[in-house]
Amino acid sequence: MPREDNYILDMQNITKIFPGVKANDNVNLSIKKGEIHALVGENGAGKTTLMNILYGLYEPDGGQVFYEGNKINLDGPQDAIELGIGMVHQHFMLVDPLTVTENIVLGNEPRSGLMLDQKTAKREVKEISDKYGLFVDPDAKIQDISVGMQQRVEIIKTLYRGAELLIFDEPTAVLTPQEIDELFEIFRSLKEQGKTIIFITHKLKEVKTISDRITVLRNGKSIDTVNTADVTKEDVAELMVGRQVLLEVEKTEAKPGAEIFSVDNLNVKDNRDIPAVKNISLSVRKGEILGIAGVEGNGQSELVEAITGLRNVESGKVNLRGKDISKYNARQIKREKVAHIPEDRQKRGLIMDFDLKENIILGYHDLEPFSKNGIMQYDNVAKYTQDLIDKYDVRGGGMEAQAKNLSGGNQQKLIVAREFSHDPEFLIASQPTRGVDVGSIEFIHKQIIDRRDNGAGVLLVSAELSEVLSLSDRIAVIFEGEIVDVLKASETDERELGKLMTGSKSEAGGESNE
Amino acid sequence: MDTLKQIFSLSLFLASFRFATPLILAALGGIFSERSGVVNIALEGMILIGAFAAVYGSASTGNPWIGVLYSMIAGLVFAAILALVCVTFKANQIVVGTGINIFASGITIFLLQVLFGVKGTSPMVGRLPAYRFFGVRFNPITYIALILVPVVWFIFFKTHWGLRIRSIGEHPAAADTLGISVNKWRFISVLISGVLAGLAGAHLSIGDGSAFVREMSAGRGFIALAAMIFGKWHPFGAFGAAMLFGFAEAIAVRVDFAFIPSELISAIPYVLTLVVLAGFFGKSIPPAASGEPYYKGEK
Amino acid sequence: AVPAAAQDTRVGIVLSTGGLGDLSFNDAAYRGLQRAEDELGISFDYIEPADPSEDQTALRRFASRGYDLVIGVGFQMADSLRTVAGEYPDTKFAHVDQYFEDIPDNIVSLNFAEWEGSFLAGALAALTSENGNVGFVGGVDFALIHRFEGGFYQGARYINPDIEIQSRYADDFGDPARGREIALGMIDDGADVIYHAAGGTGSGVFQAAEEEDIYAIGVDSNQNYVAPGHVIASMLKKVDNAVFDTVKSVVEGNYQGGNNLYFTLADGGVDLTSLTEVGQPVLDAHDNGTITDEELETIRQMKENVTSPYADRIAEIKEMIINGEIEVENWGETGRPDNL
Amino acid sequence: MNNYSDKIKSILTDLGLSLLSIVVALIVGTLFIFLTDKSPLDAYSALYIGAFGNFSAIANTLWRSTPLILTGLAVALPFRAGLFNIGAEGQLLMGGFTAGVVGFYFTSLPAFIHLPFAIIAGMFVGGLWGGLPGFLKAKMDVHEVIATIMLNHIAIALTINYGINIFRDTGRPATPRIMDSAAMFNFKNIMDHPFLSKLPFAELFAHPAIRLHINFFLALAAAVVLWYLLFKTTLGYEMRAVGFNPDGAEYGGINASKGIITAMFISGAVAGLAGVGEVLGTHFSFMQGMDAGYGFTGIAVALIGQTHPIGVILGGILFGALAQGGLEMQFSGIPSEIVMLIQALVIFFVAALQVFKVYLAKRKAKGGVE
Ligand SMILES: Nc1ncnc2c1ncn2[C@@H]1O[C@H](COP(=O)(O)OP(=O)(O)OP(=O)(O)O)[C@@H](O)[C@H]1O
Ligand SMILES: Nc1ncnc2c1ncn2[C@@H]1O[C@H](COP(=O)(O)OP(=O)(O)OP(=O)(O)O)[C@@H](O)[C@H]1O
Ligand SMILES: [Mg+2]
Ligand SMILES: [Mg+2]
Repeated sequence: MPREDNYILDMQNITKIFPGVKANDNVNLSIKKGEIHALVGENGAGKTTLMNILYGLYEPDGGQVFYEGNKINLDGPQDAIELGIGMVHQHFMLVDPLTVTENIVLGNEPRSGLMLDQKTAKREVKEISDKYGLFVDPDAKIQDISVGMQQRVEIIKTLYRGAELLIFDEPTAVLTPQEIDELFEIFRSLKEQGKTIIFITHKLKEVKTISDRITVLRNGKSIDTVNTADVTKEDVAELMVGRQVLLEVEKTEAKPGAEIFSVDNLNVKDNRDIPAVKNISLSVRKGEILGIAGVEGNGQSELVEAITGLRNVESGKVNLRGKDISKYNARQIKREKVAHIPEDRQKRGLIMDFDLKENIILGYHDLEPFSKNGIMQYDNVAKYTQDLIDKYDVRGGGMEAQAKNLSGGNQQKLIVAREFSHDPEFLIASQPTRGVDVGSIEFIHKQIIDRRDNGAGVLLVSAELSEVLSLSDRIAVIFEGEIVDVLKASETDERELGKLMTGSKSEAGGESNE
Repeated sequence: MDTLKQIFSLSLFLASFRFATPLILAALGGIFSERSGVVNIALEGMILIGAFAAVYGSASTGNPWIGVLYSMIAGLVFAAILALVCVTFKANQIVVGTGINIFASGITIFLLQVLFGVKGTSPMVGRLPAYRFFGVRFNPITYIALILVPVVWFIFFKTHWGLRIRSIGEHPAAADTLGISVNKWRFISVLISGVLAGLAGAHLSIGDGSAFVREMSAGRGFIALAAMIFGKWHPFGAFGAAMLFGFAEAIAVRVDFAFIPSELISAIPYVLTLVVLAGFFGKSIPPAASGEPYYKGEK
Repeated sequence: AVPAAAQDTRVGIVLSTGGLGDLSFNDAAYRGLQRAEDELGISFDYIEPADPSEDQTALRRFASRGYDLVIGVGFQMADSLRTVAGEYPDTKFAHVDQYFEDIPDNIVSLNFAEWEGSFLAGALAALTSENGNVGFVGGVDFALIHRFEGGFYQGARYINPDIEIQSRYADDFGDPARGREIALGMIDDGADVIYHAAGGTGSGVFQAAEEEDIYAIGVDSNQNYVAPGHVIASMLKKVDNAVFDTVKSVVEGNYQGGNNLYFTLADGGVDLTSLTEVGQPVLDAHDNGTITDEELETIRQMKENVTSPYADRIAEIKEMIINGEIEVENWGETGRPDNL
Repeated sequence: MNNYSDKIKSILTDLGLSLLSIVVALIVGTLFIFLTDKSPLDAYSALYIGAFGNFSAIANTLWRSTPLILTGLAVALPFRAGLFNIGAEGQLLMGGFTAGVVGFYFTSLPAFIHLPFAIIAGMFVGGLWGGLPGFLKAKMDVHEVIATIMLNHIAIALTINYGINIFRDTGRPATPRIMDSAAMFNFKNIMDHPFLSKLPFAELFAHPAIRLHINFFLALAAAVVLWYLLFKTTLGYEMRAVGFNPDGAEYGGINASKGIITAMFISGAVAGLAGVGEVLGTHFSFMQGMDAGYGFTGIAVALIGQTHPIGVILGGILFGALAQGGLEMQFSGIPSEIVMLIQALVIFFVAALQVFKVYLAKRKAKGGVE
């Protein structure tokens, strides 16, 4: 039986079992009409699974779903769409080579005769985009637009199908601070129009900012549902993890030593051969964290790839302990005790089809004790892996499990475990906590600070301003491929950084620049 | 001098259309299949069974057009096997494709014996009429192939069917979340590819020829696959590549090269292809989900 | 002949990879055995190996089961046949189409002077050509086919020293589309009579001849009914007779092992189909419905108008070859001249 | 931690499913046999007797499986590195041709030099023929499927059409017979061998019908070496990493180009060894038709063997048995094409029954949680 009348959705005792895990275990979730409801929990707690069930992608193994008072049985997403449920997935469901318009109308295409009616399609896209303030370029291909715009495309997709209940699975994980603000504006405007929103995130600040109520999942079980106004961030974190969590980074004053790393007048081009890094000069000293703040797409990725040997340096020098390594390849740079947490863990950081033990030696696989005379020493690897997954608490099936079966947070911990366990003297961490739950963020931050305190130099690149601010000792702000300023972390704040990051001309939209 | 004169003759150019016809048709078929995410290395076998069915149809009814119909049905049936095993049951597409190729070789020879009592070459049967263009004869299938190129382009890039097929080949999960049935569209696309490959077979056996000869597809299914990749999975691209292969084959068949041993002339098209690919063309990127069976709701 | 023994005579034949239906030596050898079955009362079994690795096993299988005569067909079989013959010295063997050096006592090798028959084909082509331009389409560019090409070349030159001879290999015995294109190319370049020695590929040559209304010459068996009115003659290679004779020699007890036999124009082992009469295979094709009454009539007309005027001339040349007045070079041995 | 028994269970499931698919294929095959008015029972007992009926049959089944194991490996290895090698056919031809030429051209080398030389030369040229598309892929972005298809055709022209004509000494379309010093040891000659003849049961091999030669053992060795290479060496680790995720491999400091070229070179060499064995051990000359489509059947063998070297051995033996038994079926009057049809059916059903495996795994996993 559905509970009360003002509930648009009531999920009761939902259970879903995957090979080896009970992803949802008698979960209850009820959503009021017109509210913004946050769904939180650790990595792997079962949030996405629950939403996929609601959207008709998974069939639950037990439990009932009531929508607008009626019990529903979904045969597939089509049924959910017809009921007015829309979902913006954690990993965008967009077809890269197709245009924005094509992606939006796919499956519900307006037609004239045999032809797909592009004109009508574009008009309808424009109408929705105007109504909700969702700016998109209808003719651009997905592969050419920023993540922020991709997200807006996803939202328009759901609205185009007449969604009343919108599910957002970690929509902010890949957005810049500006884009997050814009997204929240969109949320508010959707709420004003009477839409209901379920919002999954790991950032408790966002939960506090935007949500009306919160449901917490832990280990596949629903722990509690609370009014946002009644709880603090710390309360929510404790509900999620089951213990107290430090949300603030604890660190002592840095004791910087000699310079370990620097770049001089570095120039790098992007994939389309357009200069992306322009005459950048930077230096990092032992025992300090240099943060790079900037809106994504301003050359950070190219900078990091260039200094880690994954991209050609056009001109300029990259110095490590005074030696020019700009011509080194990735392997040679690794050998110089440089560790690298890449921004895209699935594309770069892991071989998803490899198991944990094979992944945990990636990049060190040809070194003793993992390899002797070209022969892998899997016994040594196994012992090593067991140590590390215990030490770093990597959960998800043990060392024989494939990396792709790990939750995102555990994948990230796996990379951190690998990169931190070879006593790096210089560490490059790119978006180290993206999509990672509070417990793991706490852990990863602590590891980075530990490294610093052990005398390593750290270059931190993050789109998360609060992360840059709380971890870094000094902060370099990057804009359009150039460093606009370098500041002491203790002497600046989000406002100042935000200004610098967007150049003096702080235009709305926050699109990546050509 | 003679060599050059031969290469730049109109009749040689026109002859390349005949060589290219089966390649164009099969490559278009390949595009349908692969754009929807199903690798079709069974084109070779589908051409072969199409060629056989065309001869059987023509022989048993006396009407070569019925033969054409039979060829398309035969291609369709083989494609249905591929679709059933690979799309519905999610078996490895390359394994099954290889199986179909072997099966086609065996079954055509077997049926030659059962139906015609011979093992190598079927009796001569009624063939399609041919129409002259600049004095050179073309059978209707060549004209059909040429018309199909823009038609397929239109389907892929101007209709909602094309949009759906393309999206399924790139990102089936995305299509699925929009309520598009991935498997249904894959099934349809594979069936179309079978029909086109079957038609290519009819061109060989009752269009340009008038009998079935064992293994008469002679690797054309694989060359069509190459044309498809070379043409970057685009109908016009594949057409261009098929014409290049056709032209090179026509050269190999008709032009004398004093400086190349005659035994090696047949290799010219292949060397040419490699040189062109290595020298001038960038990467060919297949549809992202090509070759992957789609499991609903899994990582 | 001892009929009782003939009843017990068992012959095993291992065909070449092309198998039955090649319209060439496999079919012809099979025909020879059928005739032996009918006329001599022997029994026979055959095997079509899928690839050359199976040859030995197949031959050995017959030999070990006590077959009286084991026949191998095709050049690929030669080594295998020699090996197995070595293991079974008491079994009689025969081989079609390969000359054996130091031939063992229990093998006869049946070879054919294709160059002589092809000489006649070349002469006929030159005589009927109005453009002074003829063509040869070969299956694969190797010695056996060079014999055909060489005979044709010499025959055409014999009639008309200035004749243009186009020659091309398809590199495939089973690709009619290619055969047709090669022929069309030759026709574009002026050829009006084309001879083929290309197995299944040849059917494309006939196709082109029919489309462009020129003449073609068939090979191995009587192919004159294939494109009625356009195939003016066929060069016959009578493997059936040779096989039949060999079986007969076994039945009659006068098998002569250790010989490389050549069947020539002189003994009818190779020949050209009649230029005046319609042959039995054509009549058979008519009887079983392969060709219609009209098509048979077309063939008759063609014989009358096109080839019979040259019948005497060809007969004369044939006589000259048989009595040695014309010596035909065997390109299979001397090699194909480089400056063709 | 019952990893080990899990692994064994999964291998047994694989084997069981493969057997099941063979049985299903044979059952469906009876339909075709009925069409020829023969008895399927006779046909299949002939198939069995031909392949496994006695010692010689078994030995010859292994002999027939030799080139198939090797071409299967040549497809399997690059597959693990993300590459689809349709070029085993051409690599086999180039390797075989080279071995054939080396085998007859050098007339006075002692066997212990001549044979290894011919083998290595053949493998090397086969390797080049595989390495070339690897190079084109790594450096010029040429799709390896196109390149290997093209190189197959070029290899046919170079070896069968042209090469044989250069070296042919008789009318036979084959290169001259190799010297005895280049011939691979055939087990039927075992009693002539000073050491092997002392082995127990050696005399079983001394039958003229047995064609097994040492290349079978080289093929087994190749499988073991490749298994070791793929799963136990650093190079194998790197090749697999490139195959699964080239970007990730690059991040891990792995040179993807090197991985691609090495994998393709090795695979070419292995396919070359298939040709070498056919020339030096089976036919004793390079002849037209000796390739017998092994390169293409190798694709099926590789995939049926799950592109795992050990699986490839089993797949190769299965297809070898079908070929060897198929000939026996012909003796009992069944057309040879039936064998092809059964091969194709086996491929279908092995592929289709994989679905079962996925299903079984799921069911088991669910059971495990409750
Ligand atoms: N398709 C699947 N097959 C097998 N296991 C799965 C599948 N999807 C999810 N799981 C497992 O189910 C559990 C819950 O996963 P889910 O994706 O719902 O977590 P989540 O709360 O969304 O985590 P995150 O915050 O990392 O996104 C995890 O242990 C995960 O590994
Ligand atoms: N299909 C198979 N047939 C026979 N043995 C196998 C098979 N698969 C694996 N093995 C055996 O299992 C052992 C473990 O193999 P390994 O873990 O290196 O590869 P794998 O896990 O089977 O490969 P993958 O999972 O990458 O396909 C090997 O020693 C091998 O002998
Ligand atoms: Mg999730
Ligand atoms: Mg493994």
